[in-house]
Amino acid sequence: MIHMPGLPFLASKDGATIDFSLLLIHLLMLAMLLAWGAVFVIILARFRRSRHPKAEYAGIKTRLAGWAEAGVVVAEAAMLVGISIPFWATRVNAVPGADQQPVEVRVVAQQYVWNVHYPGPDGKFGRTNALLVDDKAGNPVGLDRNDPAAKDDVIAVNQLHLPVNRPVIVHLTSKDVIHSFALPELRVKRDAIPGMTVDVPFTPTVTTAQFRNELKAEATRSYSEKPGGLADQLAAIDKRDYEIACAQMCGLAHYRMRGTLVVQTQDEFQKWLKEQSLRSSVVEETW
Amino acid sequence: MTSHSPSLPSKAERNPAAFSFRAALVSTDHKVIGILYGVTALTFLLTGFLIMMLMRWQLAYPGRALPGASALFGSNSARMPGGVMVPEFYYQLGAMHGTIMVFLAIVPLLVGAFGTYLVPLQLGAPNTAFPRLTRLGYWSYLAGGVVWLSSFALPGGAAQSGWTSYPPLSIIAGHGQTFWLIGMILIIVSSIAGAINMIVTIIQLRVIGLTYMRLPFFVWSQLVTAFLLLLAFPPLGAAGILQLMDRVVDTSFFLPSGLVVSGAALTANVGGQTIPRGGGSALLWQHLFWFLAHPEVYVLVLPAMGMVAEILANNARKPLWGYKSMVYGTIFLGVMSMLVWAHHMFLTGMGTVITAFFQATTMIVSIPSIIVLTALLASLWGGAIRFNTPMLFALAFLPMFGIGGLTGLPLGLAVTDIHLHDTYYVIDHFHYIVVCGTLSAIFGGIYYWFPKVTGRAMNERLGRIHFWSSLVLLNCIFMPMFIQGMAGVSRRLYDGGLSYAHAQPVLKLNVFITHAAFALALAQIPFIVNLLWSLRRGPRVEANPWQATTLEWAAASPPLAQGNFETPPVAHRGPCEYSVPGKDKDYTPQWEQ
Amino acid sequence: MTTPRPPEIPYSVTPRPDTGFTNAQLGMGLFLVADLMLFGGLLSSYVLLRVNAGVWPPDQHHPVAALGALKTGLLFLIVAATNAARHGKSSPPRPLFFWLTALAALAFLATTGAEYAKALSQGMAPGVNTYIGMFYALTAVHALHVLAGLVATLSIPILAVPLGKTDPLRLASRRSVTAMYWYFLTAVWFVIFAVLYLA
Amino acid sequence: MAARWMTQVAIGLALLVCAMSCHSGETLQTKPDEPAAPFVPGSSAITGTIKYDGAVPEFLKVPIDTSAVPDCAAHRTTPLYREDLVLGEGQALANVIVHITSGLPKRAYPVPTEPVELTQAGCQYAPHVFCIRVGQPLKVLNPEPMMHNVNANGKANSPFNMSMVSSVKEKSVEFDRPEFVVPFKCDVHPWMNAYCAVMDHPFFAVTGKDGKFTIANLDAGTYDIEAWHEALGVQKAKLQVAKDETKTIDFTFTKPSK
Repeated sequence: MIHMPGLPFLASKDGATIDFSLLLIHLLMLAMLLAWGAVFVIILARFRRSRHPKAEYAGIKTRLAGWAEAGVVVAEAAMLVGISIPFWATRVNAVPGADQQPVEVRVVAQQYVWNVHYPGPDGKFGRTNALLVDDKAGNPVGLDRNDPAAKDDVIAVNQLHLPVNRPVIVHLTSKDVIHSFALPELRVKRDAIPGMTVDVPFTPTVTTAQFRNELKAEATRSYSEKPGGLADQLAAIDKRDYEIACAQMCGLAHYRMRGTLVVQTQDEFQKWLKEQSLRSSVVEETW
Repeated sequence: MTSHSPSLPSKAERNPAAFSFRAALVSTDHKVIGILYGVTALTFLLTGFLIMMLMRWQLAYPGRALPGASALFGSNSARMPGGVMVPEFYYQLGAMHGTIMVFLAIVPLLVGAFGTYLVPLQLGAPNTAFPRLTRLGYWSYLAGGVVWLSSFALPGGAAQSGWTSYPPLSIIAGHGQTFWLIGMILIIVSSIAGAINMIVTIIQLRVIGLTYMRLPFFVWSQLVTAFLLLLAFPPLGAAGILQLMDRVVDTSFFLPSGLVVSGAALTANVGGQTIPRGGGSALLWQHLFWFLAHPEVYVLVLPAMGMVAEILANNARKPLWGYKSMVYGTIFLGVMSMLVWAHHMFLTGMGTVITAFFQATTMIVSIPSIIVLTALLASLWGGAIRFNTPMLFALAFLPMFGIGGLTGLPLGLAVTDIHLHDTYYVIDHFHYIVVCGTLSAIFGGIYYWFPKVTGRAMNERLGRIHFWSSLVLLNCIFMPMFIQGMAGVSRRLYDGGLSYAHAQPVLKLNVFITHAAFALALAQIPFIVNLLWSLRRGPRVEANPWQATTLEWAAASPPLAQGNFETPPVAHRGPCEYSVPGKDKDYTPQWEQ
Repeated sequence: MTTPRPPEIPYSVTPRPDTGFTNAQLGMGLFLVADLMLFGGLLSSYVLLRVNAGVWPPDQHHPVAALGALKTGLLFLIVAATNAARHGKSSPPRPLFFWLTALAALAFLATTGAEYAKALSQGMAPGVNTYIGMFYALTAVHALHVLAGLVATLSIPILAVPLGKTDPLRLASRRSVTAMYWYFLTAVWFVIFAVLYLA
Repeated sequence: MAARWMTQVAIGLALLVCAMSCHSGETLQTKPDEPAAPFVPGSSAITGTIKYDGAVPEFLKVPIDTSAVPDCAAHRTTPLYREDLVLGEGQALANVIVHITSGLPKRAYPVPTEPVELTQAGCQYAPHVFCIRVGQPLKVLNPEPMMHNVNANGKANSPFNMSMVSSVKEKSVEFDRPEFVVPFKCDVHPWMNAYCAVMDHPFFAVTGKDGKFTIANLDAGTYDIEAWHEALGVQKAKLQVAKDETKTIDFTFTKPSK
């Protein structure tokens, strides 16, 4: 399949439809622009005053313009009805059910970090309360540790870990202002709005390790063309992560509200979660 | 005051370039106020441009001192310490660039300057229907602009929550936001006054014989624009009042419960008691704002289409093709533009049905634009095209608006909007329409109607230099932004994406864009020189130098200070009867028997 | 510098035959459309906030419906007085009724002031909850409109009546336009009264 | 004609003036200025030691995970610990502000011109708790090439939130009014916080790791004294000091039960 040029690496299941739609609509746009542009240039050349000194009152008689317009309308309608509306319906309605064993995680945005809240082994999110929020004490989401469900919950800052090839539901909200949770490589973007929680479903398909390997292969491939510094490039790729970008202006450090997403195998993910769980129970002791 | 020979006693009265400043201050004449609008809005345009250049420096060279900035701002300034811009100043510039350009420059140029000046002339009217309302509109607009600019001097600086002023960010922001709201309310007053005046003038003051279907397309575009302003601005006014209350008297219309800002719960002191704020909705503002701001996009483009249509017909020397379809298309566009606002909000968690509705309306609203664009292109077919400066700008409008409009499609479809939302692609789409498109039309309009306003022609050679350099540079600035947007680079990043790994491959484009923007500034010098030089030294012209057909050309150049016309003209035919078969000259003005 | 006499604007006092309006009538009509959008924006905000809120009004504090009814009565009085001021097509309207209108408008504003003072003394500042906030927003915007109407009405007996001796048409036009404005404010008030006081 | 125009302008101006006055109303409250006698240092003093009584919480042993903001890790050589409880030898409690709340005569206490310094080295505010006088400059230092923002959320003093981009090494601010206390926070590094007490007299002290404090130069008199800790709350005492006397008073804080 031809890829839409200029897009970032693709690492999610649903992203393919977005990429395909982008390609399709840009091809349509290009065709329209080229056709229109060709007519435009021809007209300007043919009907310049030096060549065509006497204008015709009646003007164009052909129905071509009407057909062209109709064509555009049909193409737009096809994109709309054929792809966009059904796709959105899948996105919104097809939040994976329990049978698909989705990974559930809360993401609570704040100026200027992404707080990630895992339910822990019991699979239940502990109660949260805005009055218990304490950034410096490591409780940015206001988790109530007195709630039994909260005992094993894990809170991480700016670090989202997810297993590969399992459906994910991010329960997205914000503590203060409107942010936008964007994962460019996974083609995920959704506004984080205070006072609302929205479910963002997606499925990562490429682990961070694979992603880096792909980038390295690409760098090595293009190495012959760009002399020098392959080792540096490869070293830089070793630090390259999937990024969580903030796509909605949220204040003075909006530009650096950057988190990382690590996509791991199921085992690695469980191991990480366990480590974090042990750590959390010690650190979060509020006064 | 310039000295003038006794043989021209009426010069002061006839030549607006010579009018006294004092007279202009109290004038209720639509021409004087139109010129005031034009001069003021061009000044704001320049201000917005300078703001953009400051921002572009920061984007190209994040963290590097701007040469000369220490001298200008002081090395210890809160905004640019040591010449390096701080993020909050960048965000002030960002918010104010947007608002200044939209509300103080482009719309006032299109509606305030061209609309106020030309519409009564094109109707054969002596003035607007409510001359004092015209004046109120201008002074209220100016006051709003002054409030906005003065907010830069506040301790916390100007508004910095983006031109959209989304709460809760805008509610917890500094005093600049309050000034922004007050300025906005003044501008809303100005716009509504202007819109009422425009509609009444068009409906009531058409001269004998000037039926609706004989109105120049420019007048139609102004009429639809005025209705958009009239209907879309008041809801923003309501939103502005509510946000002002949120900021000043601690209501919580836009603040949901449970907000924790900077580690502390957001509270208000009400009657000596500290109570938590909340109970409102952050999205309420977005609905009210975009209910204005999407029609506002059409306000930014319809009058430009109107001007382009006039210039194209005149220089192709033939009637507009499909005039009626253009008129109906424009009206349809106006109605539909009220029903598309939530396509700016696809990512706020909207459901399937609402999303489908707004996607569908968005696709439908593109149809009239396509009709108008097709009609304008078809109008050229069979013409005898003159390539003078106004025509070049008007022609450039077509492909530029075309690109801007086309790139709206992937943003209007929810599926592709997911990736492109809030990236440089959006910025680019908007700027292709408003800068590459509308601003081209405005420049075309200035070159085209300058002889009518001043009685003198502008220099053609300088005009061509201005056109070609601007066209090339505008595309150098905006084409690379599509690449950045496609790569997923968010907008409103103070460091232009430096913090993000996924932005690295397209980061160097920032330098190129910035250089092109600085070059674009240089490319405006021929225009400014041309404008000032022609005002005094341009060759004098007759009443109808372009051999045009609409009624403004029936008046002297410049038109009579009082009442515009010696005797009110009568309209005998449609607005662009060029190259009528059987006539010996290739234009048949509306006012000729 | 002497300013030359400004040109006469057509259809300032006589209706344009094909549209049937004078400029002022059409202008006022358009203004009211814009105003309708303003109140529409405020009222739809009210609806949205109310739908989102669990309990509405959020507590027992409620504006006194009697004062609201009094304000409604005053608006009726204004409309009646404005109507009574009409005095045939060719003779000038009667100033007495303008004074009466102005007096009623003044009483309306005073009632609003008393309402606010009472609410504030009970600790009902705008920030208490969104319902109280909406109460202030809607009534204040409406009261500002009444204030503008008061100024416009007073300008007729103070500034325009002497003028009317020579130009009854112009004066009649002023009266009719002011009347349109008062009708509108009264109609909007019904809605505000219903949603705030009776809800 | 001109009169109508003037009316329009006047209304516009009135609106502007309203806007301006709304704005300045918060910042320009006039202080009652009675002429105060000049300050002559007295010879009495209050001194003491502050202790913490209770179990040492686990979190004091676990460093903060700074990996959320990678640029910090590069500038830290030592691990970073939470600072809401800092203990010295023998459970001595640091970061307690002890200050006189009433009983002081009205005097024109001279304001030191040398600035109080607050550094952000290693993504940590130092000092974590400090006092400053009204009108005394606060010099905020940014020794490493990093971006911080200093978000001081005062109530009596107008709040400010200023960025310190990496090229800006220091910034100076002053406070206009006494306030106890102004919280400082860096929004970029969520754990970075500090407390600043803005005082209108010089009779205050902040304990170090030894838990000791001394308030000197007092006249004889009866004073209300208060010890404040950010997490453990406030303790108060009233005491009488004679001329040339140095009175000792100790405070012991316990973990609040809740």
